[in-house]
Amino acid sequence: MPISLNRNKVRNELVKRIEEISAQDVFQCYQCGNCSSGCPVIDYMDISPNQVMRLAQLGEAEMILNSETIWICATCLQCSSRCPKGIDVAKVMEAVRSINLRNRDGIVKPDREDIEDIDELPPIALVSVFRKKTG
Amino acid sequence: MSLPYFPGCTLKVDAKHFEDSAMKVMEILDEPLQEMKDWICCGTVFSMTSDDLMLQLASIRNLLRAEEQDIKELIVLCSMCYNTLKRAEKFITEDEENLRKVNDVMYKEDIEFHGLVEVKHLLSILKERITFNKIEEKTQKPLKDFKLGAYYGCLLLRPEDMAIDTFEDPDIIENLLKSTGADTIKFPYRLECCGAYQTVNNKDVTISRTYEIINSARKSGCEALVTSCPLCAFNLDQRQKQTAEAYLDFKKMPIFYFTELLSIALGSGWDKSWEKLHYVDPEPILKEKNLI
Amino acid sequence: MKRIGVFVCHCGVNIKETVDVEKVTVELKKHPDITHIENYMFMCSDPGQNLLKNAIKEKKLDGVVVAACSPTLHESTFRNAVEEAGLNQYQCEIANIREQCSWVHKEMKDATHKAKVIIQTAVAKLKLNESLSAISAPVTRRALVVGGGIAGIQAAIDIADAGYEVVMVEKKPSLGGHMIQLSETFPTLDCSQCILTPKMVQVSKDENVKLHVNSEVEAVEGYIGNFKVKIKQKAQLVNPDLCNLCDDCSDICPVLVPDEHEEGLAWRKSIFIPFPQAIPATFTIDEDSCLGLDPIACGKCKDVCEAEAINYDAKTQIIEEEVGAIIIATGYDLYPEENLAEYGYGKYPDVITSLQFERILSATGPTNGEVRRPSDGKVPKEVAFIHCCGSRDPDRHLSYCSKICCMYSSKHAKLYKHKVPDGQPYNFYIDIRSGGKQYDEFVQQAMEEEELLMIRGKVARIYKENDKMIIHGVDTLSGKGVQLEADMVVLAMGIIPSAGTDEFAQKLKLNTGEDGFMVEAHPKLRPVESIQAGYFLAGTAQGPKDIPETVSQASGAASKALALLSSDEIFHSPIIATVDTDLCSGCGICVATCPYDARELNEAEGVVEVNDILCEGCGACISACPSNACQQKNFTNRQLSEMIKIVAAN
Amino acid sequence: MEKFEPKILCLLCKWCTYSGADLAGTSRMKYPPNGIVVKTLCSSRVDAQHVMEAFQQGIDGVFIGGCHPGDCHYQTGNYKTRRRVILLKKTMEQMGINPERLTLEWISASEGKRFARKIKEFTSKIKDLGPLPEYDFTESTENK
Ligand SMILES: Cc1cc2nc3c(=O)[nH]c(=O)nc-3n(C[C@H](O)[C@H](O)[C@H](O)COP(=O)(O)OP(=O)(O)OC[C@H]3O[C@@H](n4cnc5c(N)ncnc54)[C@H](O)[C@@H]3O)c2cc1C
Ligand SMILES: Cc1cc2nc3c(=O)[nH]c(=O)nc-3n(C[C@H](O)[C@H](O)[C@H](O)COP(=O)(O)OP(=O)(O)OC[C@H]3O[C@@H](n4cnc5c(N)ncnc54)[C@H](O)[C@@H]3O)c2cc1C
Ligand code: SF4
Ligand code: SF4
Ligand code: SF4
Ligand code: SF4
Ligand code: SF4
Ligand code: SF4
Ligand code: SF4
Ligand code: SF4
Repeated sequence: MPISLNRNKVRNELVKRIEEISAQDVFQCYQCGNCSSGCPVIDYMDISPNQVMRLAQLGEAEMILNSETIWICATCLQCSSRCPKGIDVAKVMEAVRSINLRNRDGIVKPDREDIEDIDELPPIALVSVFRKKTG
Repeated sequence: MSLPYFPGCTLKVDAKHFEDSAMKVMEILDEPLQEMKDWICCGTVFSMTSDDLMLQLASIRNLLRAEEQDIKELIVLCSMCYNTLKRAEKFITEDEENLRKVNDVMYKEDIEFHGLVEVKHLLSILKERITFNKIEEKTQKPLKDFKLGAYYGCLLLRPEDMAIDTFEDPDIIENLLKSTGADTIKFPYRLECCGAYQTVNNKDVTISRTYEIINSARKSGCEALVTSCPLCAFNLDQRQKQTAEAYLDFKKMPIFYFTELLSIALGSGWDKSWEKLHYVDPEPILKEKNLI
Repeated sequence: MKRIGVFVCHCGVNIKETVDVEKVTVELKKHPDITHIENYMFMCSDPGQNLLKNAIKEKKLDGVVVAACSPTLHESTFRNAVEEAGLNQYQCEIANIREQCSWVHKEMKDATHKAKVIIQTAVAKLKLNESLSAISAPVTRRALVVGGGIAGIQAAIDIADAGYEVVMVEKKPSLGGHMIQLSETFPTLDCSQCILTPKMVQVSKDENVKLHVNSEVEAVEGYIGNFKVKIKQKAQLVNPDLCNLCDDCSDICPVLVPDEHEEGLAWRKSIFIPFPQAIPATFTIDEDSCLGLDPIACGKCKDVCEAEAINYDAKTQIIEEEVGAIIIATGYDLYPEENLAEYGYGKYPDVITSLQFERILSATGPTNGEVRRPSDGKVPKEVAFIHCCGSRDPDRHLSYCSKICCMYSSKHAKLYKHKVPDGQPYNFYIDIRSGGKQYDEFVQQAMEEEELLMIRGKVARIYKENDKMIIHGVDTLSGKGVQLEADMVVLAMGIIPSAGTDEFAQKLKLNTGEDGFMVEAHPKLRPVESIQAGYFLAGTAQGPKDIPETVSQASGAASKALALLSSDEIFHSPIIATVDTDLCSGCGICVATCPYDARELNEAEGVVEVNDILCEGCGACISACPSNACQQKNFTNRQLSEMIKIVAAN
Repeated sequence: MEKFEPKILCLLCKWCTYSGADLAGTSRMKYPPNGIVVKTLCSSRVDAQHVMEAFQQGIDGVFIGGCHPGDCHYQTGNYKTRRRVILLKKTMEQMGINPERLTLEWISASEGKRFARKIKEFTSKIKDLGPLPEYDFTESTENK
């Protein structure tokens, strides 16, 4: 299906919300790809970090909200430190996650059974994953 | 005089050897560490949202406690704690407005916060205050012929404005290790993320990172890796078990905290109890190098 | 009392629609300072101008205000008309009632009132206007060209061909600039040396060109048409007239240093010739690396030189020249590779810069034109070319696009394939900038016929594993990370103004932009002139460009300079500063405010004098003068006060 | 009472702000008609004396327009203006004239929109401040 564009969609409320929470201007991105090429976990993402930026420019915030990518991002800040436009891409990822989380759509539930080795995991891993991924 | 330090939760549980060895080392260097009082979880990850102050409060509250204890310089061992607390420090010192907001939010607690605490990583203290020359002088058991790779990961270096060294090509850990007589190798993946908290519910991601990072180190000639973060240590060490299961050609490699090796070099030795906190047994290589 | 006429223009309906021109005419008729007033549909038309001319004659007017469009449009039209009617052009003022009145206001009442005020301020100024004529000065009919790259060479040849003398200053030991280092040049792939050396020879043979190499401009005094230039030339330790290029000296010289011409891929001696076709054709001693310049420290070269060309006692010289025009062609350098730590330049010998690759491709280069990588001399079977290295990165490096690197990187891929037919080139790019005649065809041909694979995305990290360079990148088009093992990596470094441009510009008081390049007088309409009168810009000194563009601009700069040199005199606006010597206390405050050094304290008289030619008429000195001694012609304090009074009164 | 229509003097540099004002015109942007433009070749020509004169004569606001820092046609004129305006504002304060009645704006030849906006803003600010209070200038102008 094509992405349909119209003037109400570009810079729509949800995109504005992402910009507000992240304090970043997604329209500064010129799609150089530097964020993606440095991303250590891009292989596990469904859309690449530069595509996250692009979809935001196209007003497709929903596609980002529903992506795997935002949950795969490890907040390593490689993208943010390399972006030639000074965009803090990791903040954009965080903003999208937090919109989901504020809607209570966490990807990890603290009581979920699939954290199989919960006993082995150090507190640092658990606390951080809960902060990033639980709603 | 003793240096106030913030341990963080993991150093009290899974990374006891990190704290232990750091205490020993600083004792020998005549600048003993003194755990600060009333610390709470650092927050582990600095919230990167710009609209909700509450998410920042855990780390800020630690700074506030420190200020109340008259601490000017707060020393941190764990990279993740360093990152979170340092960013909290920057958050309040860079913009007066932020400091004001923090005080507003915490008005009920009847306190006045000035944002005067400086957060420092132990590595910076070793470099700037102790100096590597002194470490070289004090080295009793040089880590001779030990080929080590320093693994920085992300949180000591990014964002750039709080990096403990030049962020694209740091060498603070290498220089520290060199001062104890070790050989260091700058291996390509030394600044690459280990996958961090993905280890909890995206284990595959971390396993593949571990595979890549350790392979890269091995190909470059490293015999062991050195880190300063318990989460990196977990991913690189404990996860080697699953890595070996997933990749048949994978060869294990011991992982150390920089303080463990310093402890050996400076003469306070290797504590047998540290061994079981490692997954890949570090003792064979230490024996091979005549260090224990 | 001046007899002043006012002409109010309708501009069709443009003015009339919002300004009641009739009312303005009627009401201002009573104005004591206005002798005559009328309005007309199009003042700038021929009938409109005739109206004005006739009124001047018939009503014996000695001043005219045209209330019409902005003076930028028709001031000169009306001033010419006034001159034709026998008045001095400075007795004509324009009241801008279109751009700054009728077009920006809605209410007719307001606009009409404002138009009246504007006209009255113009009248108030005109009342006190002096008749002036342009200031003239003689012209020294010679030009100075700074920089001996293709830009300087072309400009010098054009000027010399027109029959004027050229003084050329090049800081290196030979002409040629960067172009002489290049292999083959896009878009036609002709050999760079083959097309450049004839021009270099032409410069050296032309009697009209005086060439100073190893030289830099030390100071410039004077003004357009009349510059005095001091040139500092390094000691000529080898006499170019005696050196017969036998090469005995460099054979014996014990010092090895990286060869600049080969971009460090080869070594040269301390006594050397930069490259075989160097102009002037002579060996030179590089004093920085030479062991001593005296027989005790070394002296080997002097011993072997049978031509006795070497003289250790030669001294630095200051050469003085007088010229009328100056062409700046100081060129570019590459952005420092070390700034891109993530690409490992300097750490890995097989990560090289684009200029190094030019040398590797060049038949006269360190590998005699065979593509071999620096580390082990192997022929690389896979080469990655990384675009935008340092460019287009406002956060950490250069904000601008360096403009030439897309083209030369495509060229590199192409030439590489010509030399290594079974090799695979990969170009990592963000966007392809190939605007120009036959440029995009050139790039597309590289993709279609030379099997070049273009990968859209920036590279994050490069490191070495075994003997391969591992490249971590992304293909943004497929959204996938890409990883590549190459034998060699070529960094398409961005370009920056040549080293020392900053200090050079400061010395000459030339403007440079944020990016450090020389600033042109107008980006579209005066692209080869500097804002500073008498200075012209050529080539990459003004901004990134390739050879065709450099040559066009150099010829443009030369023809602008020629226009200046071919006149006996230059003229200059008479709206300049004056000093009332009776009032001037000699305090000297104004001297420091003048950006053009146009004011000088006459110590003997204790007053300040203005150099009419240097004064650009900014007026900064006037407002600085505490004694009211300083005035600006036709912008006197009194005139401004009168105008302010009008504004206040209405 | 009649609505207060302030008198505003606009001292504009020929190379930038004056051309910017022209551009606002060619683009047909609308702004209030209170400002009357007096053109100078450079904003550095603007004399403290003229500004004070303007207030003395009853002008309610003075708007100075120059090139952006670094863009001055005469290299550094606008820096001089900036310094002068800072001093002027201090003097005005001492004399009891609200320093907000004087403004210095950087507006380039391509910023017609900015010119229109700045003029609108300044005009409404002067409207808010109301007419310039009667003030005895004799004392301060004596020593001129
Ligand atoms: C890798 C690479 C490949 C290229 N390939 C092509 C191509 O294929 N086709 C093409 O059209 N263009 C190509 N170019 C662009 C081309 O090199 C330039 O357009 C051209 O060389 C610019 O000439 P210039 O005279 O302006 O500058 P330069 O060649 O830099 O010359 C400037 C001269 O001024 C001298 N100088 C500097 N400062 C002073 C001073 N203060 N006093 C005295 N002298 C001074 C310098 O020593 C130098 O000799 C390439 C560029 C690069 C980097
Ligand atoms: C939509 C558009 C927008 C543009 N915007 C910009 C911009 O923002 N900035 C910019 O820098 N450039 C812009 N340009 C480019 C700019 O228009 C051209 O660079 C410029 O006008 C070229 O001028 P010219 O004199 O070469 O050609 P032209 O403007 O085409 O002039 C050629 C003249 O020659 C006459 N002529 C033709 N044949 C003969 C003949 N045989 N005998 C006698 N007379 C003849 C024609 O009638 C014409 O008057 C734009 C171009 C377009 C199409
Ligand atoms: S690095 Fe920055 S500019 Fe480049 S694609 Fe990513 S977000 Fe966009
Ligand atoms: S912060 Fe997230 S998106 Fe950015 S490089 Fe790291 S993992 Fe990738
Ligand atoms: S003089 Fe100016 S205002 Fe009058 S008709 Fe001509 S263009 Fe229009
Ligand atoms: S030995 Fe003398 S003549 Fe021969 S190249 Fe050297 S300087 Fe020239
Ligand atoms: S004197 Fe200098 S240039 Fe001559 S041979 Fe010795 S080192 Fe070389
Ligand atoms: S010309 Fe091409 S390679 Fe060079 S900076 Fe511009 S886009 Fe990048
Ligand atoms: S008007 Fe300007 S250029 Fe002329 S003397 Fe005064 S300060 Fe110098
Ligand atoms: S500032 Fe005035 S009084 Fe002082 S030297 Fe200049 S012209 Fe003379």
